[in-house]
Amino acid sequence: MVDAEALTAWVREFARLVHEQRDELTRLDSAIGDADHGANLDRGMTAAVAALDAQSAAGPAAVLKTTATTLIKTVGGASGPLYGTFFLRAAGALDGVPDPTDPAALARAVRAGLDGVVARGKAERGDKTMLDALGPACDALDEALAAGKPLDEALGAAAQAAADGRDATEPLVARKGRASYLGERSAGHVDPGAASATLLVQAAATALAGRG
Amino acid sequence: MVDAEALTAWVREFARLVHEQRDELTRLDSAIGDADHGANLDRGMTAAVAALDAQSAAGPAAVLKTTATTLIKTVGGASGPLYGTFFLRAAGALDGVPDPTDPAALARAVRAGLDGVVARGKAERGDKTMLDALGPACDALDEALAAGKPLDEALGAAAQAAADGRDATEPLVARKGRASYLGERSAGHVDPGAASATLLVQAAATALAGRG
Amino acid sequence: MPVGLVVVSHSRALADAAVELARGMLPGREQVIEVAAGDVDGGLGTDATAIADAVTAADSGDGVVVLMDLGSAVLSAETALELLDDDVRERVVLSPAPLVEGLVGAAVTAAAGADRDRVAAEALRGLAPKQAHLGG
Amino acid sequence: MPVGLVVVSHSRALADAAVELARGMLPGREQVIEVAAGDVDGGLGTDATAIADAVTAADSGDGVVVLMDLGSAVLSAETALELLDDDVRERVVLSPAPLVEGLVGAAVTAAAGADRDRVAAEALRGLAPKQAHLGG
Ligand SMILES: Nc1ncnc2c1ncn2[C@@H]1O[C@H](COP(=O)(O)OP(=O)(O)O)[C@@H](O)[C@H]1O
Ligand SMILES: Nc1ncnc2c1ncn2[C@@H]1O[C@H](COP(=O)(O)OP(=O)(O)O)[C@@H](O)[C@H]1O
Ligand SMILES: [Mg+2]
Ligand SMILES: [Mg+2]
Ligand SMILES: [Mg+2]
Ligand SMILES: [Mg+2]
Repeated sequence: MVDAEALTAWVREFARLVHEQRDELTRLDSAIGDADHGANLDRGMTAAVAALDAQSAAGPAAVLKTTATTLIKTVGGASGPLYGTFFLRAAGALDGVPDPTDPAALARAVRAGLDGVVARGKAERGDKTMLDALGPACDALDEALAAGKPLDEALGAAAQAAADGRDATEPLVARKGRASYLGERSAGHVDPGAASATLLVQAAATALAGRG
Repeated sequence: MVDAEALTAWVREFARLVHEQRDELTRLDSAIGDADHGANLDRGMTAAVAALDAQSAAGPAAVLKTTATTLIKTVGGASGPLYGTFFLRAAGALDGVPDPTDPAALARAVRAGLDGVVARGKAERGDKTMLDALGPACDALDEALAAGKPLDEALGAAAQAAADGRDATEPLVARKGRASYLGERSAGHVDPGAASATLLVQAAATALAGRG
Repeated sequence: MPVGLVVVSHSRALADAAVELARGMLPGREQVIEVAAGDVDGGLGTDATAIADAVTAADSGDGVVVLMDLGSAVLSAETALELLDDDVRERVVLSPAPLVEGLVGAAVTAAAGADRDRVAAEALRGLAPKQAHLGG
Repeated sequence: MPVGLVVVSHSRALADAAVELARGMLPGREQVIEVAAGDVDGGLGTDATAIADAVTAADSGDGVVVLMDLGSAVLSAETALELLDDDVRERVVLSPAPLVEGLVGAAVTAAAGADRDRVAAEALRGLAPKQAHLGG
């Protein structure tokens, strides 16, 4: 059952991974950006966890909404409005749904979040952004659930798809965000947002395991 | 004889008039600009006089060159590079001339200065700028000298032409400089630069009187 | 009531200096120019909730023109619109004008009482004098 | 040697903040960015002699791209060229690009070793990402 507690666990696990990978994310951003992605997202996710801790018992949508508004406020860089919009739209998709704890509802929420990232950032897959990890992850989740796979397995497939998508950003030329200023010189480096988006999906696989 | 001493007297008299009219120039600039023209030009001309005082005996071109570089450095606003270019080009026109003290040489120098203001500011007459006073003044000076008038009389005519040109800026819509941001709303006010340019020509009429 | 302006920048110092420059064009005149700049810690960054607050403060009912520096400032401004009520949101224009040059033109035009579309159009013309002069 | 950049503004605070923003795009990379901003007293204004000095300091032989805010900054920059030697002058481009947005693009491009014309072209493209995103 993907309830508020499960979603909170997901957010916490994402925060933990971001904190652990903070220097690596910043290192990636120093090659093709402004060397702040790890610091940005660690600040944002630490604040999100604190906001959830301070919040009294809330429904699934509220957990994601609090995460969204905290990220929007505290991240500072492009990943703030982008992850913020992801969680905001995901929260919207859970709101008022008869059974928000159903795995299919989670998949729809994640898809709505992805669509939000696209609407906000106007990137396409292949532009060397977080979308290159998030997009394939969403597709893999949907496919696995459609094929009747349990949530655990579906999230595992999504995490693998995210990691593959992240790795595939390395040879790409950035067409969105700061890295796009580098033109051809952005090739040869993994996109920091694709790396953090992979952590987001891995966190779901870990935190939501056994909740399907 | 319009020698270095006479030109120094001209610069001093201009500085005196600017200082006297400082508040009026600023008042004009507050209507259609940023309320600093009097302060800008007073600072610049005070510095120019100080620079001339500090300079040991110099030729006519050097007097104008020192005035130019001091204005360029100290005025701060658009009138700095414009009056700076006026004096720089005027200095250039006197440089190496067989008899720089001849009234015709003065007229050529002033014309070169005017051309410099046009080259720098790319304004045309009627754009509601200092050109609307300086241009007619130059024309009047040339005409009077060509008609065989003495320098005194020619400079008097130039001063009158400048004042008329200044007054005629009132109904105009500004097409150059800060005032142009106001569009139609710039009409109904005298241009501050046309007012200070009139002081420049009046200063010549006063300081060079009896030197022809 | 005149159109309000909001300056969104990664840098608080940049936004404040741009506002000072624009206010120099308005001696003795009033104009609402709100700033939303810097991240929560005062470093380089943008904060959509601060932008939403600035828009709300700048809005007197006749609309708001928002100027942004670049990149995530634009994403944050769009996100800020998502946080605002529908009726406020539809009075807001996010302008792709050059931040500094556009702000000066927008400020002069807004202070003269022009409507939102004219203020936004003037912001977009921000580079025109420079381009005309340099022939670029 | 990379192309040098010069930022000319009425406001020292504005120029310094714009440079800080641009340098944020260059973690660990070097780039010459000189500032000539403010009047002699530190107030709002420009000083052609300071601009000439900044251009001289920024020039390593491969040229300089100068970005200006507006109005008299452009006139002062042109006057500065008049104060420079002919050989330096012909290596200098006065760019009509948007100050902040153009500087960021120019800085990234110059730091990557592009020649003067490419740096100037990138400065001119400064608004492109914002316009593409906002559809302006
Ligand atoms: N328009 C966009 N669409 C999708 N993702 C984007 C976009 N712009 C930037 N990103 C992502 O954001 C990441 C950078 O985030 P961050 O470093 O926190 O922001 P900033 O670039 O403002 O410093 C990039 O690696 C990329 O994945
Ligand atoms: N392009 C130009 N050509 C000729 N004169 C100009 C031009 N731009 C401005 N001026 C003159 O400069 C005057 C303003 O000078 P000042 O107030 O010292 O500069 P700023 O406008 O930079 O504050 C105007 O009144 C106008 O006469
Ligand atoms: Mg970054
Ligand atoms: Mg950043
Ligand atoms: Mg002025
Ligand atoms: Mg001024």
